[in-house]
Amino acid sequence: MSSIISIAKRKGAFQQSIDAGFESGSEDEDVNMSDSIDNGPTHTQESNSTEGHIVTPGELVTDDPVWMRGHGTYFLDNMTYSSVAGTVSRVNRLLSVVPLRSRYTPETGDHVVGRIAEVGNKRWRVDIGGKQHAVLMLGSVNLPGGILRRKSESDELQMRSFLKEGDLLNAEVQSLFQDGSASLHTRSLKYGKLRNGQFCQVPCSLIVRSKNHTHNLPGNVTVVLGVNGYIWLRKTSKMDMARDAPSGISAPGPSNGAPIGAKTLRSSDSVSITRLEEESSWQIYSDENDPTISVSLRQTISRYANVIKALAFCEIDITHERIVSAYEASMVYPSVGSLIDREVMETIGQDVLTAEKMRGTPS
Amino acid sequence: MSRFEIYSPEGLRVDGRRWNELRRFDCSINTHSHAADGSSYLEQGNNKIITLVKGPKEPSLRSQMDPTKALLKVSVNITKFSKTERSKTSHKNERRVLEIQTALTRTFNKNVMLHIYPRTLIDIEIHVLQQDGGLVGTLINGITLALIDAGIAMFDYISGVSVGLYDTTPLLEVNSLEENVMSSVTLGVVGKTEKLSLLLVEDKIPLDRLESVLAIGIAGAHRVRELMDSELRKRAEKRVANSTN
Amino acid sequence: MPLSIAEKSYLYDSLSSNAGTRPDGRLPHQFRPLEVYTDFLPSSNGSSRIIASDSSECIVSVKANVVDHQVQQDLFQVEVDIAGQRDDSSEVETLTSLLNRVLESRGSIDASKLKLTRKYSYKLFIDVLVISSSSHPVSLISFTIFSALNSTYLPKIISSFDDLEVEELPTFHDADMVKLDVSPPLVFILAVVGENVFMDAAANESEVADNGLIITWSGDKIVAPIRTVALNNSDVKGFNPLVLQRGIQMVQQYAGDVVRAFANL
Amino acid sequence: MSIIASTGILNHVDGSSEFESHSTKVVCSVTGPIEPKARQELPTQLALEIIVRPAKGVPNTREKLIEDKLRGVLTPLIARYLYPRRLCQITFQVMEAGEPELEFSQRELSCCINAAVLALVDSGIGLLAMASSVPLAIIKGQLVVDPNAQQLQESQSVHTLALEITESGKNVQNILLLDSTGAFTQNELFQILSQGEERCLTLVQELRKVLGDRINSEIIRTKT
Amino acid sequence: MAKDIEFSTSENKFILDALRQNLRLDGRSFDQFRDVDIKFGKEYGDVTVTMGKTKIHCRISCQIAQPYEDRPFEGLFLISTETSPMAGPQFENGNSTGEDEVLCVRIIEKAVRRSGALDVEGLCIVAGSKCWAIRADVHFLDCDGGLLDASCIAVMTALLHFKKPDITVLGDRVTVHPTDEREPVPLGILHIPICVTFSFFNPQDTEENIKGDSNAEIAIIDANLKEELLRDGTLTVTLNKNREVVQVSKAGGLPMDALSLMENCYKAYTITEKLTDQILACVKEDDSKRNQYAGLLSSENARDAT
Repeated sequence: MSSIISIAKRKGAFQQSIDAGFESGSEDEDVNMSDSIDNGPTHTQESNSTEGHIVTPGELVTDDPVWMRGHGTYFLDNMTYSSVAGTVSRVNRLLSVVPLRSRYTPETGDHVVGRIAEVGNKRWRVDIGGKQHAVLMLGSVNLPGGILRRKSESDELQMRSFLKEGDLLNAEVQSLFQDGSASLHTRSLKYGKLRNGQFCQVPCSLIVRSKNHTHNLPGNVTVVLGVNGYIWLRKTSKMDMARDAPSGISAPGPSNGAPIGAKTLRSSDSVSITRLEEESSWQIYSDENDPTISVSLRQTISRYANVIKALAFCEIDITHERIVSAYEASMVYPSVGSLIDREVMETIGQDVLTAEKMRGTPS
Repeated sequence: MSRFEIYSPEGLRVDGRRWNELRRFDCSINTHSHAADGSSYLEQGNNKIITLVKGPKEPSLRSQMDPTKALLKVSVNITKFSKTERSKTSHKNERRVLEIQTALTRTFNKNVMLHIYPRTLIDIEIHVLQQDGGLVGTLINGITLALIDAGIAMFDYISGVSVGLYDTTPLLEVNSLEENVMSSVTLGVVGKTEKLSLLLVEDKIPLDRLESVLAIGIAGAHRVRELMDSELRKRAEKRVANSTN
Repeated sequence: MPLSIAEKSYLYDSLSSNAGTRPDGRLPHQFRPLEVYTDFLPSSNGSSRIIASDSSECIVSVKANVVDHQVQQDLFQVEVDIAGQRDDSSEVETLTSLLNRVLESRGSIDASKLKLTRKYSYKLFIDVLVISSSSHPVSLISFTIFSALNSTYLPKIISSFDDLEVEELPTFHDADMVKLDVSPPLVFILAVVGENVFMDAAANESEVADNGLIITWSGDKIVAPIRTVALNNSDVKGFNPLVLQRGIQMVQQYAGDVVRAFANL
Repeated sequence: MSIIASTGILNHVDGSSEFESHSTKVVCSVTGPIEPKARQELPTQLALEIIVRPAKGVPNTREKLIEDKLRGVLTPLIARYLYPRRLCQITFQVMEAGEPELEFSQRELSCCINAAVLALVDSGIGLLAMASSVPLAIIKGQLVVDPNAQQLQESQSVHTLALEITESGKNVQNILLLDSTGAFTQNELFQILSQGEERCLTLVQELRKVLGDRINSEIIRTKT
Repeated sequence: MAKDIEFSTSENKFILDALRQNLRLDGRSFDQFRDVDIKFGKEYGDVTVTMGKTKIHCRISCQIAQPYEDRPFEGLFLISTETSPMAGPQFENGNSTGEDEVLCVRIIEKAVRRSGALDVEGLCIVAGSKCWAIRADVHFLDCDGGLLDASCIAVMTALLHFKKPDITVLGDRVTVHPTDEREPVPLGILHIPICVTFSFFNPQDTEENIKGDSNAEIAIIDANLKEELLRDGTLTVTLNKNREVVQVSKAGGLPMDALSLMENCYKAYTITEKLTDQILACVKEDDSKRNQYAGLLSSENARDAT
């Protein structure tokens, strides 16, 4: 096998790897009308409203009028129908159908990674991979000079010196507008412009909402797992260290989820000075990277990026533990570049799932 | 066409099908997961099409933004090599293609729940790699699959099928050989109902035969819906199984 | 894809360092994996579809016509269609002219293989459809053309070769097909970052590249066209002439592997 | 040498007219003042969009030339300063050319001018003056006012004259258009001007009558 | 359409409410086609069709041209429908790439040209080198809905009315006889397609339309402009008197029950019969008017000869 390029020949219809080996019974046959009456999939209507059941558009989900109809459904009289292909979800009295795949739908409190798409009047428009751009108001960011500083007209004129088109940031969804689009804020030190690393992207359905989306990983790397599937990998900073210091890596304590404040300040004096410095200076909007990122750290970051892509390739939900597990599994391949091979990605995915089964800790 | 017998006395058509037989129907979804939000690849007989759905997304032009609903845009790219004889000219601005685009847009405008995606654009892009009759029906199926794959809410399936009329015999799903020698009708049927979202007759048909043609067309479209549905369920079950790992 | 300044400088520093660390850890000459489908268009003489791991995708159809080669000199005609772009956009036109140049009859490709009789030849219409691409597509297109031509079968001629005195057009066997045996050139595109060159630059690498090199390989040697090409429109810079040499060396060293990888399918 | 003309014949435009003379028949519509497209907008005046559509075939350079001449006639006629940053669309549909289209456009041009005056008045857009136009030809040294298709073909020179007329159609203010082709003498030109003027003055009276009849038939009814 | 005409919400609501009560703004019943008025110009093939406030002018012209290489025995036939702001401010000059314009052009094309209403083989003069090129220019003068139906009537009437100059062929030489020398000859019309457009309205929710079984959708014939702007879907049925469906176009829009669509087709047939008779009668009447005159001339000639 050539080490510089791998070319795989595929046969038949253009299906994804995941379908390989899935032979449909009637392939290469014309479809006869006469067997349509009996062979069609039959679904009893009562069972459709059960949790996790798969429904497709136009299908009757339930004829029980007690349900409130949520996303992915529509109704006529007592009948509730599905409008997407997905699984039935029931939360209290709310019946909805969760599509198998769709664009990111923001929810209040989501930790997202976004890219500035447009600088507008007193607001930035941020691409968060959703149906619409999110809005970041000038008033929803910390400005150089501290929390107590009032924003002035000059701030409106120099918005590009804080954040400009293309800039990446992490933020929290503060609220939702009527039409479902999000308003963001970065009024906490854990949010803001992203530096010292590289970006990668996975389908948002693979990111599980959890208390904490910023994790320090072995090898001095920190990952920001945006709920929207945008991921930032960077060199672990002093701030990152401080955040995890009081409670450790694997057991998230109460301070992790809460906005940064007094609790974090407790950790050490040096950090609080850093914090004050950062908050009051232009530093938080700097475009300069840490000049001390070593080649080996860069390679570690690349390795993490590749294992995250491998997890996504195998359609495995991405969590902090799984990233670490996949990273460890990848160590048998000394060359980071070999991790882009399909077979290798599949092996890593398999290894992660096996390791989990052995530990008995499913996510 | 003397070499071919369009419909033999034994009831066989040029490609060996009976009058009420559909062509081979092979579809898959999520074929272009990185390039689009929803995608499908469909082979209906020798029609081969790729459909990409991008969106709902932020429109690039202000004029594409409607504060009350999403804007649906369909562009059909019929490649120059899609027929046996290569076409010398591009099909891009042909009136026939514009008409097909309009018909498809209007078909799905009424079926997609556009009002729940205000201020967005749903961009549907179809590439016809090969065509062999009944193209518009195939395009409808490709779009239906890709829209569902994109997780875009719609009221029901729309399934497309064509029916030819040979003398007095309706022939389900004509190929291009049949299409060239007889009149044909294209239907776009909503779900399991008998409601037609799209109905196109482009050549002469006796008025009193139309009803029987529609009847077989609706039955055929329902069968197509089942085929699409079973493929979707197959995919869905795999995905659900994976995520509970 | 616009990148932030911090992202760009991180990528640039990684790529331009002595180690030449790529964001996905590849070696400088390493390609991303490709998937190839061939012969999926029964109504074309040859077809191929290549999908790169970043989901860049290209489809090529080859259709043959019989022409009088006195009248039509060029026996290969490439037409490029990029999804979402007008046929007269500059990118499409540049690519079309470049690819036609690569396959020029008096160039490196052996057009005599298409000769049927003294009067007539096959003319191949190569239609390129780029469904999606996140970085410069020329290499992907060239690979797809390469594999499409290598999977092309043409009807076997049964009339005689010497037909100068004959009025009729050549006649062909009904079923027998002959595999086309040309070795089409491959076009490589390399990204230049600082003193380093990289094969098969991904989108984010292209975004910070100082420049790009298009280098053509035919049979066992570098051939024309060789040219520079801007891979982005924000950070294009000049480069050290030594880098060109390095790029040519890289293609010389590894192009054979690519050809073999295709041959081994 | 009569004309047939009427106004207000169309329902979805602000002003319209039909003008027929010999075998030449033109329909004119006026829409405005309306919101212009950005590229048409003039900051201080009303912008004019003039469209001429031929009876047969698609518009080409011939129609563009007629449009240009019409613009020259109509621009000074309209009180454009009244409608800054607005647009007025004046559309002409030639129903019957009444002349060999390949060689001549005089009859159509002058009918268009007369139709435009009627339609503009009908639309209520402010005008500075009335205008009327007549085609003329010189056949074997003989001046013919309002020549028909046959006469045009026999002519040595053809002319279109359009005049701006004020004071209830009694006073000739300015020449708006003189468009002459062919071989003719200075003397003939003076003759053309004097006879053309005569005809234009009577024509303007006829136009006034058409408008007057319309007003009488409509206004009186609403008054009572 | 370039600029969308918009009506106030209350006006829209009023029209829809009225429709729910079986009423139309202009007092017509749902199945009532507007009265069609056909007028001829001085020349052959010059027709103005008026339907309510909709007015269409069609002009047929002909010239000698070269046939297409792949169809040496057929003449050329082109229908041109370009819009201008004359018909209403929603139309842009010469722009026929709007959705409605494209559909209109395509349906006329299918109804008249593709269906072989004009005998194009009869236009052949010298196979492969000379043939008649017939051109129908449709001019939209005033648009109050139903452009398509009116255009089809105008084109067909004009084709029936038109006469092309007589010719003599001697080898490769073709002599065209001016109309005043020799009686011109009419075109070969093989059938008369008539378009009838239905407009659909949904009086209920979309959910009822898709999942309900009330089939309460409203279908009206020959909508005027306001109705057209409010409609949820449209169906154009083209038929001829031989009970042939020439073309049907329901290009998306409100889903409709197949049986009610069939019903619409039958309704369209009665209108087709009526309009065909009217067109033929009008053409005949005009023809006899002209012939009377011609007859007078020829009798004079006859007297001269004696």
